[in-house]
Amino acid sequence: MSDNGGTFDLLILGAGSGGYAAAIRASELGMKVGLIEKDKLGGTCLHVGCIPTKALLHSAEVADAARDSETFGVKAGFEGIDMAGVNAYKDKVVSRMFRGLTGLIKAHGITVIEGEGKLTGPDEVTVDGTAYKGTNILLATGSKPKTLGLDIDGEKIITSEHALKLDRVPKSVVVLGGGVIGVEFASVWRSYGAEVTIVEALPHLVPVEEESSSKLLERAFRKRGIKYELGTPFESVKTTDSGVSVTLQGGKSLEAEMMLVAIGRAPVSEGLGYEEQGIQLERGFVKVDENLHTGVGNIYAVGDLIPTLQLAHVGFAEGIYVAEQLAGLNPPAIDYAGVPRITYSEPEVASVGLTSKAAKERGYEIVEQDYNLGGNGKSQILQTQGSVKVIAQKDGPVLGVHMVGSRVGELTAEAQLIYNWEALPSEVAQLIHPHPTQSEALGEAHLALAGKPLHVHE
Amino acid sequence: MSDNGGTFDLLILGAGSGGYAAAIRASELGMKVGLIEKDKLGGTCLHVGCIPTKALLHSAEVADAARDSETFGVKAGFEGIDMAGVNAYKDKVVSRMFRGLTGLIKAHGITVIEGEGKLTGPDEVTVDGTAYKGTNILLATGSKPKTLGLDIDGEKIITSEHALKLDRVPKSVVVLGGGVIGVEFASVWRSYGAEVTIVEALPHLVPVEEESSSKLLERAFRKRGIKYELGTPFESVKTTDSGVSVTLQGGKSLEAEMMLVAIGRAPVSEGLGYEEQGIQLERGFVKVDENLHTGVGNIYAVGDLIPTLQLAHVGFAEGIYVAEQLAGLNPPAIDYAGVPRITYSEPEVASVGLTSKAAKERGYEIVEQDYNLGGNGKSQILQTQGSVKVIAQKDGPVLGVHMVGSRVGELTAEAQLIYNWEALPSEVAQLIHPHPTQSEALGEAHLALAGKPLHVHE
Amino acid sequence: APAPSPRPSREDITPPVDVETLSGTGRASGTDAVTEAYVTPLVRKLAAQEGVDLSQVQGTGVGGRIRKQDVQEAARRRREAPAAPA
Ligand SMILES: Cc1cc2nc3c(=O)[nH]c(=O)nc-3n(C[C@H](O)[C@H](O)[C@H](O)COP(=O)(O)OP(=O)(O)OC[C@H]3O[C@@H](n4cnc5c(N)ncnc54)[C@H](O)[C@@H]3O)c2cc1C
Ligand SMILES: Cc1cc2nc3c(=O)[nH]c(=O)nc-3n(C[C@H](O)[C@H](O)[C@H](O)COP(=O)(O)OP(=O)(O)OC[C@H]3O[C@@H](n4cnc5c(N)ncnc54)[C@H](O)[C@@H]3O)c2cc1C
Repeated sequence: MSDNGGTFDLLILGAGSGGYAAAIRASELGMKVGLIEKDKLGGTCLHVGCIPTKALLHSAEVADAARDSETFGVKAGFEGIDMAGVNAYKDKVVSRMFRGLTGLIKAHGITVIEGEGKLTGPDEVTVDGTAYKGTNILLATGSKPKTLGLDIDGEKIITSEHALKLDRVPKSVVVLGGGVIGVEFASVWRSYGAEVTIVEALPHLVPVEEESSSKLLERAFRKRGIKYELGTPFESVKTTDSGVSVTLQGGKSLEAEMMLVAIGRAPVSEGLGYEEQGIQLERGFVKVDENLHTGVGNIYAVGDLIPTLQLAHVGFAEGIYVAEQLAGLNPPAIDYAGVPRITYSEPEVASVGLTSKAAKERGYEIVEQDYNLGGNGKSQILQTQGSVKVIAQKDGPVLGVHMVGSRVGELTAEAQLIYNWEALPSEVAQLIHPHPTQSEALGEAHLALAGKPLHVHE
Repeated sequence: MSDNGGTFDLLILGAGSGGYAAAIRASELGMKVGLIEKDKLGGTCLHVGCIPTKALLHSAEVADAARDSETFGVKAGFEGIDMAGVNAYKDKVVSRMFRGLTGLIKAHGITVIEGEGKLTGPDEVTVDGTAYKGTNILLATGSKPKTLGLDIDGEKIITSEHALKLDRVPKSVVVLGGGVIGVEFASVWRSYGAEVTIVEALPHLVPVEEESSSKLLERAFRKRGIKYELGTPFESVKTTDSGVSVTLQGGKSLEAEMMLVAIGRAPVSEGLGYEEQGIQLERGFVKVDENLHTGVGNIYAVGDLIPTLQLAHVGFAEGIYVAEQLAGLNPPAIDYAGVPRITYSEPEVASVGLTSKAAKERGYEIVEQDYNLGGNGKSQILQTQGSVKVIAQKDGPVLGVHMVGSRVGELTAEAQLIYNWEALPSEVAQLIHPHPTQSEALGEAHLALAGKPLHVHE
Repeated sequence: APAPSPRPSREDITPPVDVETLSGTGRASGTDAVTEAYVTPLVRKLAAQEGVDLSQVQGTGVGGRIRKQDVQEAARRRREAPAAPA
């Protein structure tokens, strides 16, 4: 018999973005919350995801600024990267955020249960022999890198987790996968001085984005000297004395010091008792209904574990949704198309809403305005290229916003309101954006769609 | 008798932000437009205002990045500023934007009349002896630096126009005036390595901003080694062999290589025939009614010439308003409180809507949430400090947003929608912001105001 | 678990005031009548939900702008108005 760990209103397995957001919101709503975590509060995003990668990307931005300083009249020689310094900076940011989160969880009176949990009943999770009961249970065990059965040695063939701990800048890297994670690391390493080749089986980098965005990113990467092999699937890799030799379908081979495997992330759902309790999995993902309910007892699931967008803020939103749902607040369903997506490479790629392809598939008659950042003063000052494309329903609201350029990620905040509040181009056009900002490009696109272009070249 | 230059539906005097925006919109609406300019299309903002100053500020950002590169693990020595390089970069950006604007004006079929114009009748402007008739006339002659009768020699006692043309970084500068322009130049010069002291008669820097924003800027400037004398009016300045000696009321004196006079901008309304045609001036500003009509004939006025916010995007909005008004479109009045204001110093100060003081004066019962950027991951990555303060009516919409921190200016785009669309905190809180971005700080403040804080430390 | 209230879909919302013509070319074609009364998307949605005809609402915001309160007030008055005689 296992020990009795007590009963919680909400018992959460996994303290990543999804799990801890649910814990915080549930505790605010008066629930007694147990939060089980085998590693560190904060999960992937805080420790080996969003935060450390964005720290590397900022170091990369600083390196680029130093390298290009002459363009701006600044005398500063770029002399190289000090990986120990980069890692110290990155770790400092992570531990600061980690301390903050730990304090927050404590301040909310959430019971943190350390250890590896397993679902042992429809209302029970067992951790190290102690059984905890939950009136409601939330599964939030997240995801881990997919490896395609490759022999990840952590030295020459690595995943993002190893990439975040490198003590040197590789001379050359093959990045397997042209999605968000692959593209971000390619961007970092290139700024650090490495030779980088991305291998992507689909015909474009960041293939889920608007095609014009992918093309703009490809053009920018080409200028930066980042190579890519598109539409050519990977076949095999073998380690050599000096690194790796990668073979693509068709026979082409690439040599490099290491290969990063960034072909997606798989849910962590095996061996945790999920299926034993009757929970259905699909390709490893926990299946849920629109209320994020698994169909078993009072068991819910959120985050990377379920087949929705694998983003930290989706985890937050889903965690909050479940907590509010349990409290009877009847929260509105999450509109996943309205979630902002950002690839933090140089240049950034960002979007909200539908691509033109998806909009057409849904039967909309659409109008588009693609505003080139060449006409945007602030973007010229930053010397960045790209565009802001706005897609609207003919005589109707904005359906999608797609952007490429340095720092455009922050512009998704406005785009998120426009899309989710179903604004008409004319309603946005009425508000003249502050000058000179990059947000003006968004303003100009809406002005043009509203039939009153200001700084728009035909 | 003067020559006859023809008749226009709309004849515009001055081709700055206000004038050229009106010209573009009016031509779109089918009017025949004449645009009179004695200098260059684009006016103050493009040639000696917004654009060149923001180029300097970006050079300054690059210099700071190089100087602090070690913090981020980047080896790059900062060796100084090459003012010739800075100016080449700045001029390149300006001339690119200028070419673009010139092309735009041409593409719209607007007649550009080069020369100095004078209002010679209620429907007439004379330029170099040629009289042009306008069914409607728009005055948009803008503004120039106020000098308090000081002897501006362009060497030791200078205005922003001279500051933009310096061929060297001064060793030390006294900046007279702690408003937007003074603070921006102080920030640039400090980044370039100068000793800077700001003299401001009011008790705070950027005194029209929320007091907490002023205080955060002051703290940041103190850390950066920018000195300031607040609440101490300037008394006199005399030039010395080595520069200037500035005396403050109370007797304190400051020595520096030069003094920048940045105490505000006065309208350009003298000697242009305005008063002769019956147009009323007040402290030099052209008085207009809520339709921006001067009360004389069909004469309107926009931009820095009238006593509204002296901002380029206000000029754009007013120019568009007049054009639409003339076309009978009955455009909605401009809500000036809803215009974004950005000071592009390091750190930036940005706001939209009412200050807490103004909100209380208007009789609102308010609630506030001040979100410290210490809790914001992306701001930690940028290593910037500051906050995002949101003010809402109790149980009502957001009334004001006030921000301090690197790069927060771009966040006003979202804040502008929130304020102008009278969103409730709960309506914003429903949309989880992308992670990790600075916009999350805005999201967190709204979550907290909506009673559902996520990453908020009490 | 209680079923969440359905989120109104885009299809459910027919913009009641926007008769603007989008050309997609960046050029105005026809009247930009939306400028007759600036309505924010949040007000427009509320009016659609409450079944309020915005052309009948007197705005109290800046420049006569229609605010949420005005729509709520119009909805309240409509509810309280005596039923029209049959
Ligand atoms: C390199 C990289 C960069 C990324 N960048 C971004 C970005 O910039 N923006 C963004 O939005 N998203 C980003 N993501 C995605 C983001 O990290 C995830 O979407 C997010 O972390 C998912 O949260 P989660 O709570 O579902 O899972 P996780 O964060 O993976 O958390 C799951 C937690 O459960 C714990 N756990 C698992 N099994 C057990 C068990 N049996 N017992 C106890 N505890 C257990 C784990 O230790 C972990 O802490 C990135 C991901 C990666 C890998
Ligand atoms: C240093 C500085 C930085 C600034 N930064 C910003 C910023 O970042 N963001 C922002 O929004 N605003 C900024 N501003 C303010 C902005 O530049 C002004 O608000 C804007 O230029 C006003 O536009 P305007 O059309 O009213 O006047 P102006 O731009 O001044 O244009 C007036 C035009 O009229 C012409 N003119 C005058 N008299 C005659 C005549 N008799 N005949 C023919 N032509 C004539 C002038 O040559 C000029 O081209 C800044 C200003 C300065 C000085």
